[in-house]
Amino acid sequence: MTTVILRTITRLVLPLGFVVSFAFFLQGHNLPGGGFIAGVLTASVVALAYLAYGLDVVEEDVFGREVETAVEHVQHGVVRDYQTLYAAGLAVAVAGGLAAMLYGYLTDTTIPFMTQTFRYATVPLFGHIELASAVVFDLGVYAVVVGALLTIISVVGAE
Amino acid sequence: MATFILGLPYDSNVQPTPDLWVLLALVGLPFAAAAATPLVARALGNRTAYYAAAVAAVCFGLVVTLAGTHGGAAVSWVGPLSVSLGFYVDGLATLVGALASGVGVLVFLYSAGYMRGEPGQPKYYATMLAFMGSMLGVVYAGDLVVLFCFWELTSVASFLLVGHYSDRRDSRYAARKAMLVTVGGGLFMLVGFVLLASTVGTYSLAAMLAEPAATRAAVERAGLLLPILSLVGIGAATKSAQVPFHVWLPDAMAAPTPVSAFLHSATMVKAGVFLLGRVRPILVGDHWTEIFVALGLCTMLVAAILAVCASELKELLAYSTVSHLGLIVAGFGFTGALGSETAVFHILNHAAFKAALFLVAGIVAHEAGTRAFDDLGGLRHDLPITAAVAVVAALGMGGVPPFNGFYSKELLFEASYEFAHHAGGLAWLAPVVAVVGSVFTLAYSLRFLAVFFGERPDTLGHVHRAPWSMTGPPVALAAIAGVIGLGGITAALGAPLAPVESFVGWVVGATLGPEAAGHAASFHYYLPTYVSPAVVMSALAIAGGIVCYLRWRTVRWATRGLLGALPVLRADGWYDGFVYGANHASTRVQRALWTGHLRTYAAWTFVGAVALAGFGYLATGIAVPTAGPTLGAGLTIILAVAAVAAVAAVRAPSHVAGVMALSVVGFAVTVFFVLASAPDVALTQVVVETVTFVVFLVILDKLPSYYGRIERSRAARDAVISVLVGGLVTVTTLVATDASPDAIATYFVENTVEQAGGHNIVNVILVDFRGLDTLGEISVVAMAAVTVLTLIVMRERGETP
Amino acid sequence: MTTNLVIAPVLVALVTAITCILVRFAPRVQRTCSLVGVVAYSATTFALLARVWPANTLAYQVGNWRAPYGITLVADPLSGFMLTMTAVVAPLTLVYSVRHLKAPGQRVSYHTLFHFLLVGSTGAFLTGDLFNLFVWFEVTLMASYGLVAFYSGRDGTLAATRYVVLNLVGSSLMLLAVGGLYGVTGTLNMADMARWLAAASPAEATPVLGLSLLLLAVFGLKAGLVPFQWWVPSAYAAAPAPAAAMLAGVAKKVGVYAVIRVGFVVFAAADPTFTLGGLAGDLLAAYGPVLFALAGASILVGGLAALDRPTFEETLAYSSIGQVGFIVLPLAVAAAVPDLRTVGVAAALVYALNHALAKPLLFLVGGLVEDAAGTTELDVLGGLAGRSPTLAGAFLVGGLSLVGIPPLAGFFGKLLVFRAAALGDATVALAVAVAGAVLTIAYVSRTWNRAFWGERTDVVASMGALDPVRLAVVVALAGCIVAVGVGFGPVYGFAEAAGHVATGPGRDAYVRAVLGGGVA
Amino acid sequence: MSDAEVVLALALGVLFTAGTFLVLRRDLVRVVFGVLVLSQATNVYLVTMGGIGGVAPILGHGGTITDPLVQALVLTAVVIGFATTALLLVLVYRTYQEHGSIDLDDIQGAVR
Repeated sequence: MTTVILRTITRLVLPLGFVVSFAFFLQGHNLPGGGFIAGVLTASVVALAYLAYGLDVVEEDVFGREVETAVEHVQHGVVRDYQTLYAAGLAVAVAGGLAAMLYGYLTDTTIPFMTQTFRYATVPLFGHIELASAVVFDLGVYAVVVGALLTIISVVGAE
Repeated sequence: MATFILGLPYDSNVQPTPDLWVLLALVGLPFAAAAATPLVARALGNRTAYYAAAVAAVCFGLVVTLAGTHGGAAVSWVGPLSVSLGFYVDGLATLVGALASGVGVLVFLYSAGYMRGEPGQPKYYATMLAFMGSMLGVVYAGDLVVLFCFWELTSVASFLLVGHYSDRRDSRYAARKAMLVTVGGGLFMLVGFVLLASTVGTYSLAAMLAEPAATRAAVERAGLLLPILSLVGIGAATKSAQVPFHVWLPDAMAAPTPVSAFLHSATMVKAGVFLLGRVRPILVGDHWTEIFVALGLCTMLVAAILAVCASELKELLAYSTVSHLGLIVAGFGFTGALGSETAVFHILNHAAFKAALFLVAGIVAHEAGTRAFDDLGGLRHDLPITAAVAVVAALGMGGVPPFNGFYSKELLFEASYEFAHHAGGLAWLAPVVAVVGSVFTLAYSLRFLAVFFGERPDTLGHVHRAPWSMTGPPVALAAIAGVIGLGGITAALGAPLAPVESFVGWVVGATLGPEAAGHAASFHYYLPTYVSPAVVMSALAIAGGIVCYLRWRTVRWATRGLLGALPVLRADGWYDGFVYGANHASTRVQRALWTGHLRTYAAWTFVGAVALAGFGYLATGIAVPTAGPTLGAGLTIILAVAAVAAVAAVRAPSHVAGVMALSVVGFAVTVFFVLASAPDVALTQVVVETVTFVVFLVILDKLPSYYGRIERSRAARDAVISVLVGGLVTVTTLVATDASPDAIATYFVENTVEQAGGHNIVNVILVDFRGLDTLGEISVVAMAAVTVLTLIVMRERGETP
Repeated sequence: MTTNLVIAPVLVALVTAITCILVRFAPRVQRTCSLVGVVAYSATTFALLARVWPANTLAYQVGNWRAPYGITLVADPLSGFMLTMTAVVAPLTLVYSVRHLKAPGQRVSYHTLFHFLLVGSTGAFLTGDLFNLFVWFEVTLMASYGLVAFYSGRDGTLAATRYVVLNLVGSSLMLLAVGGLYGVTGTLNMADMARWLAAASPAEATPVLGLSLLLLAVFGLKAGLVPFQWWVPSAYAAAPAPAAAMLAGVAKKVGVYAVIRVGFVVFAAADPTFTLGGLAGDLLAAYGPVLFALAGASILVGGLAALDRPTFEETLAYSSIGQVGFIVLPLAVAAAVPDLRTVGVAAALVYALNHALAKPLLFLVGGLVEDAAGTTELDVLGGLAGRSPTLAGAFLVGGLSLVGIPPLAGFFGKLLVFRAAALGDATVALAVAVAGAVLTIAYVSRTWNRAFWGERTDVVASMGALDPVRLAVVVALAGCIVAVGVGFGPVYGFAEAAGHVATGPGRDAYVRAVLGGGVA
Repeated sequence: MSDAEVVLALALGVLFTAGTFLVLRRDLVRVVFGVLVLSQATNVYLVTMGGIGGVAPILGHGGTITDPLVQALVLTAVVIGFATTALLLVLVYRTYQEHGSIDLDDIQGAVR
């Protein structure tokens, strides 16, 4: 019975959670939020799905894989992808910082690591919006948090 | 050397300065040769000894070429510290350098026979060569650091050589003992050197020796004379096995006999007395005399008694070496030329007769298969040449005229008599002790000789003739000893042995303090033809020695009884006591501190931090500000909630209750952040709290529900520590909130929008102003995941370190 | 003058760490990446060193935000010295690791953690910001947790748990101190804080000493000084041998470095006429007795405890506590006697260099023995010298360097420690140093006697062949120790240049380089 | 900002006292409780280092803005603490698996 309720709630919360975390991510530069909070929210929502359906079910139904132990999760299962996710997040964060340096080399100036910039652009429908390079970094933060948290939760959950 | 062979008087003004390259070659060659030894040994096998002997011979040649020179030569090493790779040549260096290389040649030749067929020869010869290089380095060092360098290397070489038979427990014990005593003593010496150098402003020994009076004055001004004297003295005493550091030398006899002959009689142990001679011009004075005369004579007597008690050849020789080193130390201790003459001449004499005797002992042990006195006797028939060598050398050791040891001992008597005559009072003990020591010396010398005479025990099997490679070197040494002895007779007849006198005079000149500098180069020795106090003392010593030998059993019974009553004389106790005591203390300290309980460790960490910070606050005498409450009601209430919940967590009867209490703390803290206008922090706090507690509950589910009952005494102790920490935090908060600096924060408020294009300043700081912090932070998050994975994956592997 | 070279070592290590996760399913590629990465790390470090040598201070404003608002990285001789040390030890240790650890362990995390350890220590050596220092500490620690817990067995889990708990306490204390310092001085930038202190009135600056000493306690925890030394033995014994080598050789030095950088560069800047309650001299003078107590206790406790340990690596771990005491002892003298600041810091650095070379060497020797013989129990070892003279020779070099036998690196370490104490008339410090040195002789000779000499035991007799690559690494470290000692002239010049940051003019140069002519 | 915050200081004192007392327990779970309390208290402390009483540091809302820097620092500290705590929890679990107990007095490693 509890499972049914939980699954129902999960179905409701899952999309909502993604939307909220997306909003938090986007507004971070101007309002409370940012990559970290968005990341934790996303991870929590997915964790909720695990709680409702179980890790193995997610593996089987969503990814069509057969995994049992924690180690198998690490090697073949979704944890493998989470690991890639946080590594990629780190890579994005560093790459964003390196881009400035690279731009410096191309233009023959010295621009330090992680120098950010921003532009205001006018986009149809949205009007006057701001494009900040720091968002790339924040995206990296988001990916790291989601990947790392889900890794830990999956591993603990699989025990 | 040509100067001495021609018998010309020494004159420092005409001496050229030494060539740096020759010195570098002299010191470097043995090390290079040592490095090449493994390869050479592969080609030469048992004949490696001749290679080593050749190297030593080349070194001896270089020593001879340097003998006509005087002064320093240096190349910069560590400029800012005024440390240079400096060398210094004078008489003393030449004497001990000639011993190191000359005895080296003979010992290597002897090794050809002694070590034949033994395993580990490459290691043996390499270490011996390295030792010779180190010894030459010590001798020719013109810089305190260089001297110390080679000094410690001789100790290391000695460690490796004493432990040559590393399978044997006694060898390992002896090696470690030698290392602990000599290297440990070296450290004291280093401190002395550092003090000396800091006072004088340079590590250059050559510079100090060029101006001994000024150096000494500087040291005295700094009030460091006695400390430096004592520290350097400890270095010398440990190396030269002076009482009470003589414990290591007898045990070091576990080394192969050539090692004993080379390191532990002729050279390494001479490094200590060499050092005294080296610094004597700078440091000699009243303190000097008190310390070293007492030390030397005490050692001479104690070790002579111990030698009488010895039951085998090498043990006897070891104690005898200690005793003679004591004689040399005492000689250097006396102020003035006479003391120096005693010491220098005895260094030479002792090297000749003692190395010869060790080699004799080696031959006996090698050919007869035993070194115990009780099993030996009448060997003159089996080993006639060896017996002849033993006679010359042992009588020299015993101080019987006209053998070489007699003359230096005569000088000691003369010096001690003059000293006593001059100082009076307790100083009269000096000649008395010298004579008593000499009595025992002659007694044990005769006992050593007895091995070759008298009845041949039946138990003794067939004794081989030793090969020439083994008899040759002691014969050479005995010949030198013999010639020096004969020189005394010819001198009495008006034809002194000029080269020896001139050479010794040169050496003595190098060890004189500024006040006695005029005496240089006028050294003479001869068989006395008239009665003087020294002659009377000699006569007493010889008569006493003969009587003692004739009453050997009684004497030995008495000395052994004395030793039984005063085991402190052997002094092994302090060393073993130190080692076992330290081991014991080690275990106790480790057990007492590392209890294995995390709370002990945490308690100390807390207490340490509180102590440090508290000390800081007290030292500056901060006034703890106590303004009235400024927080609004909301914040006050929410803080109270947090505090109460935290206390509830402490008192929680179960884990789950604890988690609930903690979540209240977390909730209160969140509200606090909201009220304190920190929306980002509050949001983060909420999500982090939630996830943490979910994980916590999942984990708790797998753990046993343990409700620790807290002992009253422990609770009280922990409460005290906790309150201390809480107090520290309270004080810190008060002083930190009391200040109102111009914080850099205003910059962010003013510049965020224009410069970084964001309105949420906190987020802009995180991703832009202080993005590097965030990069580190996400690295930590990623690593946490990596580590959690490691914990799980590696568990499955069951891999142990 | 800005050059991206300043941050390059951090980035190289970071990129390598990330790459090692991404390519983890291709072990061969991963190994290659890791090795190439560490070589690149050393190359960039040496390139940076060339720019810093002999006395340059390069400030690097990350994100192009001028100090004190952004985070500043600073490369000067002091950080250069620590980085060079790391750049020598890290590649050798990694080469050793590749042969030492089994393939799955390497794949799952070892390389990543190794490079993150480099990221953390390098960041800590370079940063000019107090809170950023906290972050790099945490990076270093997190990597260390992973390495200590690596084998995930009985010892690893317990050691890591203790290590984590103690360091979480440490982190709280550090934030307490850093936050307090921000509250009092209004800045986090070290140069800016030094500037503030130089201008502050005694009344304003009074809380700084307590806060700075709280910080010192945290640094003491990282460095493993008594009474914060508890985690050391079990952590080092549980970690894989090459990881222990890195922890003892590099990570521990981060704590010592922080004492020098924060204590001598920042807090010593306070007005010298500032008189404390009972103590004369500047703010740093109060560090004198404190550092002396910590160092002296470490030397004695560590040295004594190391004396009778049953295994090779336990002896080394306890010895580490004592050796760090030797590093800190001259700092105590330097703190107490303003004239000796350069001398004392230089002495500490030289000793740190010695320990950074000798201790990894010894841990790696232990690892080889463990791997070949299956144990490092001194009771069941014996006759190793006959089994492998090369290994024995390398151990002897490392051990004798710890003892302080010339002409090895350790000799100059001891000489300078003695010298600093002698110049400072610190008789008790001299006595403690000598006592500690005697204890060092005792435990080194004991280990040698029991493991390398003696009859060859069954365990040793049945030992497999020693891996030539790992043996070569050990020999290379021994070579470094000899080279540092024989060619000590330039090494000391470097250490002295690094020590200059602790003096007035040196500090001014640092502040100027960071803040650019005193604007702020 | 220039007045010492007595109430805050006392509350933090209590929180640290409680946290310390918990860290000194033999029950590993309580030790984790203690560490958590300490880090919560540290975060509260850190936020107040910039002073209390301004408006949230989001521009465009007017008023005196409270110190944003300390909030950024706290965020970093919270995340790092969070990651470390997560690891610690898994370590506690693994320690229990290896040693069969969470009573620190029972658990003994090879090296103490």
